[in-house]
Amino acid sequence: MIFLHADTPAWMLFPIVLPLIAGLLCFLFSRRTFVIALAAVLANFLVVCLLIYQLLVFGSMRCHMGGWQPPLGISLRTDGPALLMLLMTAVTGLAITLYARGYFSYRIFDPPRAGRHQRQQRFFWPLWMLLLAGLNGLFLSNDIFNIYVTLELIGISAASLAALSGKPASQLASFRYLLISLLGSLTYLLGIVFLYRSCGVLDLDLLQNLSNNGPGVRAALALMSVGLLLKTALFPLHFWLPPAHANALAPVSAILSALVVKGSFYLLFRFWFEIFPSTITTPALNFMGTLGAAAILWGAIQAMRQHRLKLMVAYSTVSQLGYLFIAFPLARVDGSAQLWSIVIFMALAHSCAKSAMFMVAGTVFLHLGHDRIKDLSGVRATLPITVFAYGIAGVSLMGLPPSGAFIAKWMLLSSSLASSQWWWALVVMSGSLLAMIYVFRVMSRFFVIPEGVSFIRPAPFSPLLEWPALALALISLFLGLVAPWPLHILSQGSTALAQSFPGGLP
Amino acid sequence: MTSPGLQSMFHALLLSLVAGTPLLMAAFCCTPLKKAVARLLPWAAVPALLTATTAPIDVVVEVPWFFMGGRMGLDETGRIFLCLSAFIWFLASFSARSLLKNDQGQTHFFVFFLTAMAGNFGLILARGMLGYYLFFAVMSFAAYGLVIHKGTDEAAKAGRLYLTLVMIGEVALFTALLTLMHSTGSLALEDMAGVSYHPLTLALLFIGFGVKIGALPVHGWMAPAYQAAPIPAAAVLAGAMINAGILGWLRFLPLGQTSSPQGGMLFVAAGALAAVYGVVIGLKKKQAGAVLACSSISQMGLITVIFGLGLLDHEAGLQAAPVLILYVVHHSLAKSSLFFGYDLVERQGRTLSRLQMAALLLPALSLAGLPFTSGAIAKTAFKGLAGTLGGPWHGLSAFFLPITAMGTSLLMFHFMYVLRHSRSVGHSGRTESRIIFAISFIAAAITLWLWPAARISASHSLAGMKFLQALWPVAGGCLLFLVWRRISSRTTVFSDEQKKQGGFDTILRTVTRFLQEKEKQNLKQDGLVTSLRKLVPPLRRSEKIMGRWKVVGLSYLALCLCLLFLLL
Amino acid sequence: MTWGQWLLVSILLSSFLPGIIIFALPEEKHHLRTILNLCGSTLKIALILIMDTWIYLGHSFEIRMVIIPGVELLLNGDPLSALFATLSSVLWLLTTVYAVGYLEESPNRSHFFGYFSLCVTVTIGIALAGNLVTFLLFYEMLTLTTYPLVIHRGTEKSLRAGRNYLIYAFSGGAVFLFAVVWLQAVVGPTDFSGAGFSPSFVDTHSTVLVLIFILLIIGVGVKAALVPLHGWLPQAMVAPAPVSALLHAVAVVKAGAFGIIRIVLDVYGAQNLLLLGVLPLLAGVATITILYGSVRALQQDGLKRRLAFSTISQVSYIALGMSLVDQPLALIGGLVHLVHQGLMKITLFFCAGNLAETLGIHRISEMSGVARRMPLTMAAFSIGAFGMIGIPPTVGFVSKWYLGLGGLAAGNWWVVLVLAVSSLLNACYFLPILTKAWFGKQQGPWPEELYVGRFETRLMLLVPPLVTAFIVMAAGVVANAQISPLAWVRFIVREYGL
Amino acid sequence: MRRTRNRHKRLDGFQRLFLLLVICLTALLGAILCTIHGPTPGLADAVAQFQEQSGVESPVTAVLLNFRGYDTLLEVMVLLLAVIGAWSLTEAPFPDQITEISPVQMGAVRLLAPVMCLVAAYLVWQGSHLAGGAFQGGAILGAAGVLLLVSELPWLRSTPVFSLRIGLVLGPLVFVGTALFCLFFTGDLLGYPEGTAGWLILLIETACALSIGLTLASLFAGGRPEDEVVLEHKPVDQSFNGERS
Amino acid sequence: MITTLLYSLTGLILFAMGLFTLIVHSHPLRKILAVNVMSTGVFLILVATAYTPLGQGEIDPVPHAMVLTGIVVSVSITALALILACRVQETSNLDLLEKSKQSKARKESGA
Repeated sequence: MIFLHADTPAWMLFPIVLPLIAGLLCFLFSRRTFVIALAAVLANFLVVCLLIYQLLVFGSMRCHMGGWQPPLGISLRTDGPALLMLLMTAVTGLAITLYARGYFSYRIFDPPRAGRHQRQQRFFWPLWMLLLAGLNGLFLSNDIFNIYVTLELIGISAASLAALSGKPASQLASFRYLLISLLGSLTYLLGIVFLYRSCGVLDLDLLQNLSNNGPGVRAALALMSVGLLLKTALFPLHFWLPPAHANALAPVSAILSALVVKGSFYLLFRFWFEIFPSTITTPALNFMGTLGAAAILWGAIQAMRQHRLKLMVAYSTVSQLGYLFIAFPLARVDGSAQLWSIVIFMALAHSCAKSAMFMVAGTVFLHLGHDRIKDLSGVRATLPITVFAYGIAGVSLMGLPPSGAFIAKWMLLSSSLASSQWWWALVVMSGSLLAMIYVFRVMSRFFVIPEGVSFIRPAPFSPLLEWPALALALISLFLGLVAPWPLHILSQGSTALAQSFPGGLP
Repeated sequence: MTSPGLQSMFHALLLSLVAGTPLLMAAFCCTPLKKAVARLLPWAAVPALLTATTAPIDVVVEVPWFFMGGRMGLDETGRIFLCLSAFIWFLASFSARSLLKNDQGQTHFFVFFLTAMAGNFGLILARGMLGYYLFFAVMSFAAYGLVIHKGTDEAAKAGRLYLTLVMIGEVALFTALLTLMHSTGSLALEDMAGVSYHPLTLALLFIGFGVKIGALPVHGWMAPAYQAAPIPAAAVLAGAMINAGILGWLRFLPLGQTSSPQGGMLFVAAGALAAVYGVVIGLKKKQAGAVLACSSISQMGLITVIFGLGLLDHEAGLQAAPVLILYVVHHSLAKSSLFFGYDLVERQGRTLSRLQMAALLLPALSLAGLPFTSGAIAKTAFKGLAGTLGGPWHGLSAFFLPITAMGTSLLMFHFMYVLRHSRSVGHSGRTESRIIFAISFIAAAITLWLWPAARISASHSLAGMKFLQALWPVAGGCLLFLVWRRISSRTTVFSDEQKKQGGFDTILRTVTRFLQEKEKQNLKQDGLVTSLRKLVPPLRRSEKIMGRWKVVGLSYLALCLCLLFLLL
Repeated sequence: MTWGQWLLVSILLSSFLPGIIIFALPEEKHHLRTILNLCGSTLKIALILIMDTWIYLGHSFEIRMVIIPGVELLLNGDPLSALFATLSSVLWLLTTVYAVGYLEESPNRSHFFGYFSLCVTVTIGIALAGNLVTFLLFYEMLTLTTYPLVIHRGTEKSLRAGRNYLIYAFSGGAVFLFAVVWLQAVVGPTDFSGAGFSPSFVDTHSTVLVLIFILLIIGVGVKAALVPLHGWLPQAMVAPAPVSALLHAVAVVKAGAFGIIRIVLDVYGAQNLLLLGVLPLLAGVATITILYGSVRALQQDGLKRRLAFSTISQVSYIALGMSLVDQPLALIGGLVHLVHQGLMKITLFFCAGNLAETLGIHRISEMSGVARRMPLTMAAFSIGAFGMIGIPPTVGFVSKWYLGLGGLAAGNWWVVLVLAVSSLLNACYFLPILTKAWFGKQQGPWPEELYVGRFETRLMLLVPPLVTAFIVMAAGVVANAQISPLAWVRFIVREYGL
Repeated sequence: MRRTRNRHKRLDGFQRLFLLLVICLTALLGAILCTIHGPTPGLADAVAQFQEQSGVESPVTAVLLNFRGYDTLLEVMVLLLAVIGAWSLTEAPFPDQITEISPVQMGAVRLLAPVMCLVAAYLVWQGSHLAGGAFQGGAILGAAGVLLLVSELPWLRSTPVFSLRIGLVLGPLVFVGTALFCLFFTGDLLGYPEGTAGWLILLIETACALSIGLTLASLFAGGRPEDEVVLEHKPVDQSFNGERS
Repeated sequence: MITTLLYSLTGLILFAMGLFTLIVHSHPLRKILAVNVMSTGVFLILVATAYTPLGQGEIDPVPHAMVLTGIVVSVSITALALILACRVQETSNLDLLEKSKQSKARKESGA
């Protein structure tokens, strides 16, 4: 009989298994689903904390499924980046779960549409739990084909969630999303085929050690990258994201924008800089950087001209994802350690801020019955906490200090200037400015005092609708101040990373 | 051991009271105590009078914390100036109190009056550059309140002009002080000795203090302001404050200790021009105050000439200084006396009696240097100065002085004429006015005769030839006046002087208005935003196109191919 | 943490905590809010005075927090920061009193005062910032906390103004960030050490350093409203008067100017700047701004707009002083103007606010004879205006005097010329207001007489401008005393070893 | 019709370009594929080496349920997800009236359905040593279910929703349960204790086959059962039902 | 070896065909079918990979397992996509999908 000790690698199974079981139970029982989900999310959070502790004490760990060592079996592993992503998922997920509770219970008491809302809630919880399991599985997985399965798990649940609102527009968007995600998966799978043909193994550690850089691996990397880019919605392939995210229910939008796109990006980054670093070429890096730059500008410009709050936020996601890619061309100078901190920080900050923002959008939508930007006046008086959360999340999106995004941008800028690639820095700066414009375009509307109304009492809203957003926004804001902790976590467990911080962090 | 300390403290207190008393009283005007202040108004000048007569000379009190290092003290020149100013302020206070007894804006006026007084006294006591500048500014700006007091359009216009020029003067002075400070490295006025002045500094000093005395390019404010101000205010403007300019020159360009031939020439030229110009424009004025102002311009021109002579070299400086002071005392007393006479006319509401007329004529012609008057003494001293300089300057005394004297007498006759024909409504306080006039008359008549420093010149002026020399310009002026009156009774001379007066002012307003018009146009345009708005539809279209499947497919394929090529 | 670090933290918290609590307070509890505000600001002044004393005695305060290598938060109490912090905290107290009076009966006060407190916290943060990164942090936060104040009225016009303010401020912030990162990439950490980086960099990286300097100045120049980056300031006038006061005198513009000071004195250092030869550039910009602002001010009829352009002009005196950094006298002039301009401008804005709030007067053309109705307000206004013109014994003269002397000492005649011309222009746009108000005749009824009572206006509106006006006068009169802004600035300059 | 068809055959410019690119891509990938030769070891040897310990004889099943059982676990989840997604989207189309079913069809169903169940069971059983297993068996079961659905046999519909859900969840639940059970005993997820591998795999396969069959049939039904969502608050209007219109 | 290649290339071509259809044709059903064709292509290559001539004629079971998993996934997604497509078609006219004449014509011909 095995008992779990602090140093047992099997702990890392729980972030996958717990939501999985919770999802099954949520589907099986139609009552008390929230309690099940909340328990799972809380437990997940605790386990992730434990895993981080484990990482800090015992270093990176492998957990072999069924006791079969690679190459035969599948293994999971914990390292700094993966655990940070897990943490991000756990924290954001917790907030989203609470928010979703508030959201649905508010909507259910809305008599004319109670039925629809009940259905939404009924299926939201199992889908969300399975999605969570998929995400955790993705971050932990160390097997390239297993990743494909988790990607599919995520893709299907995400598409189903996106269609949950039942509006024709959302279903259309979801259909597109499903197809695109399928196309992406297939491209990825084709890449796996090439890879398997060239290397004959599926385990990432083994692949990394092989450091094969033959044409097969290169082609595989290209194909997998394109597949993941599709799922990440990088600039020319971003078209599916705004409608899907904007038309979904608010908690769903938060999940999609904050977590789902990060999963595929995380893989992409890991493949490029950890698994196949010997295959990447400078032109390819620059190409990715260029796409990222285009995404930043294009997304921001589109966000600026949107008339609906949620669309604006969705386009902002398109723009923010670009930052993650701008880090690519800087790899030449800084090595991957700096790069990891940049993208992880950006991802963390963005996921907190963006989910907060979607929650705000949802709350405003519930409050007003619409989210047309030009008619948002007076919200400040009725939903002060929500508006405050919006402002703080906006600050984080703009990358102002002391938000985590600021730290990331700082590192981006200093890397690009240190390597005299100042043009990336320019793009980053202009992206921030454009972000400022679209964030404050809405903000200023919140501040308008509607004609003839001198003072509106705050609506009796559920605290669950307002506080999770604020909490996330605050986390994203103060992430910059506690930056040493994530960086410390990040530096653990990965050999490449450990080398880049020779003296350790202060 | 403590006695010197105590003494100096007492001294400092006394000196502070000179400017402090009026200042405190001005402050009290803003409180419910204003009635009491109004009653006690004349006593504001009493500490100054007392100090001027009793305080020891050449003790400098340092007040380091005050305004970048304050120093004050009384020297010989300062004593004379303080005495003179305090006396005139004292008289004017009485006059003002009675004049404004029932005036609505009494308190207003008194605040400015007292502040200007404080400034005037303070600058005399100041022994530091900045202190002088400070009190000078206080006085100048407070005087604006006096000029504008009546609230008429003329007063407003005069005030604007005055303010503009004062401001120019202030700035010029500020700049000059900066350069002085830069070159001497000291703020003490004593350290001005032996400084070699940059011509620009000289010019700036000329302008800066010249504004106060109506030196030629910056004289424009005087006539309208003297006319517009209530007469007691005009009296102090003409009698006391005007001297601040002269004192400024004396302080910053101490005669006998500095010399600057070019500067001297500048001063002489400008002064000479002003002496003539004042007469010429004065003849066109039809208001008594304005005529007196022009006379001031002219007289101050003469003083400027004296100062210029003193600047030529050290020797001349030493000789010129007493003459200058003599002339200043003479002019102040005479001019204030004239103003008080004018005041009397205004208050009586009818023409003067013969006696009064004659009494008024005395200070008037004293300005022209009529024998037995203080003017004669001053002019004699002036001639004496010119004489000692020798060379070309001798011609000055022989030719130029009589001419100006003739002009001045002409102007003074004109003044009497205007005064006789002016319409006056009559005010309260005739008795006070008479007494004040009488006192000022006596002061103007006898001061110089009693003054020890003027004794030599006084005796010289009584010498036979001098006597005649002094008499003929007055007589000539009288004749000229008669002829001129004849002619001008047919042709109206008082034509369109109003327009010219406001010339500078008009330019300023036109410029301002033009700028404001432009601003309005600016405000209407909001170009950037509208042009950015135009970009929105194409953006929307392109985003729609981006979303089409075929574009997606193309980008997907392109991405695949690119990455493949780039990675291979 | 040592007591000194606690002191620094509590200085920040003394306004931050009230701000947060105020946000949470219900709208109706205005008494509690006022008490909180006043207690906070008084406490803050007390703490800062304690800090000043210790700094004067040679103690130094420092909190350092490393976030990532290159990004360190550093709070540092040195004489210069004490100057700015003292100014801000004193003016904050007055502005708070004023704002309480000004916003009586208006909606959304808890919001207003919440942001108000945050804004001051951030300003003090700027004062205490010990390196460029920390400065940047607070600099950006300043934009954020002032924005809600600028658009507090919630009208379309104020929104437009707010938008422009943001665009300007954040663009500046972005440029600044860019420059800071670049500078760190070139010379390493940028603590405000007092001497700047090592001169050896000047030999190797002179072009880059010049470029960075320009970028840095652009970055802070936006807030300091250097021409042509001044566009936001006049528009921001739609904000309530206490906000304008805050923008112009206490926080925003000052933060920009303070940034210029820091960059010149601490980041680059006089010696390096002389070697790089960029000071004439700064001087040129400052000169243009001074003159341009004055001319534009002349064009305005709106009282607050005129004051705004006047600010543009006046703040550049500081930049002018910094451009002559090798001359101690000019340095004194520039530094002391930081305080003096704040005092004068806040007086003027208080008075303008009083006019608007009491009589509905917004334009200069409506001001005829207003001094008879509101003599005390106009007296304060006059003192402020005289200060702006530079008439002794107000503080404005002191600044100009030192600037002029510094200019001459550097052999730059044009500095004196600029000062002279600007004084004249200042007079041109201030004196007419004064004459109109004092000596003009009231033409018809006031636009909107809102307050009739025992005093000329509400007491809380009346007292702050009187106090500041008194300080404007008194600080000039006792300029040479042991305790005066000038004395402190001399102390600073001594500390910098000039 | 012919004309339109002709028009469809002609490719427009975009399509031609697209075709060109696709061909390029294919050619490139093909070329690369051709170059990948040399020893591609694969995992065949490794599988063969551990075949003994896997508890089954069929290598594919060994990989599926033992070596890479985790993949399969997730895959089962994917299937379940598809059902949840489908149910969340819409209600199963429910014909207004039951149409008459021809007796032939009825007879065929009566005959085929049990046979299919039997075949499914056989396939699951056979999975341990030959090609076959839960998915194949499940597919047959699913086909049987489809047959029943097409025949409008009422039993599938009249099954209580809860038991239907139990049926759907059974496979994944058993799978996860077994995995946790193994974790508890061996410290590895799906690390079957010595000697029990074969039986446990069979258990999983059986449960999964059932669930997969049910899942496929449910997917075919195209939506959730009518009474899946129990209203806690009765709707005021009929917008819930009207959703499909 | 040749066999493997042949299968692989065929799979690749299937993939390409599916891709072409997915992009060029706008009807949802066609798109779903196209994706299925694509996945078939990928599976074909994968299966071909399982044949390892060097491994003493043994068949690598891992690709088989992968294909099996892939198929299941593909089935799930296809099912979901079909249901979704039906929903879309029900709730909104197909016009929403893409406003090209082609799709209309196709619809007519389909009807």
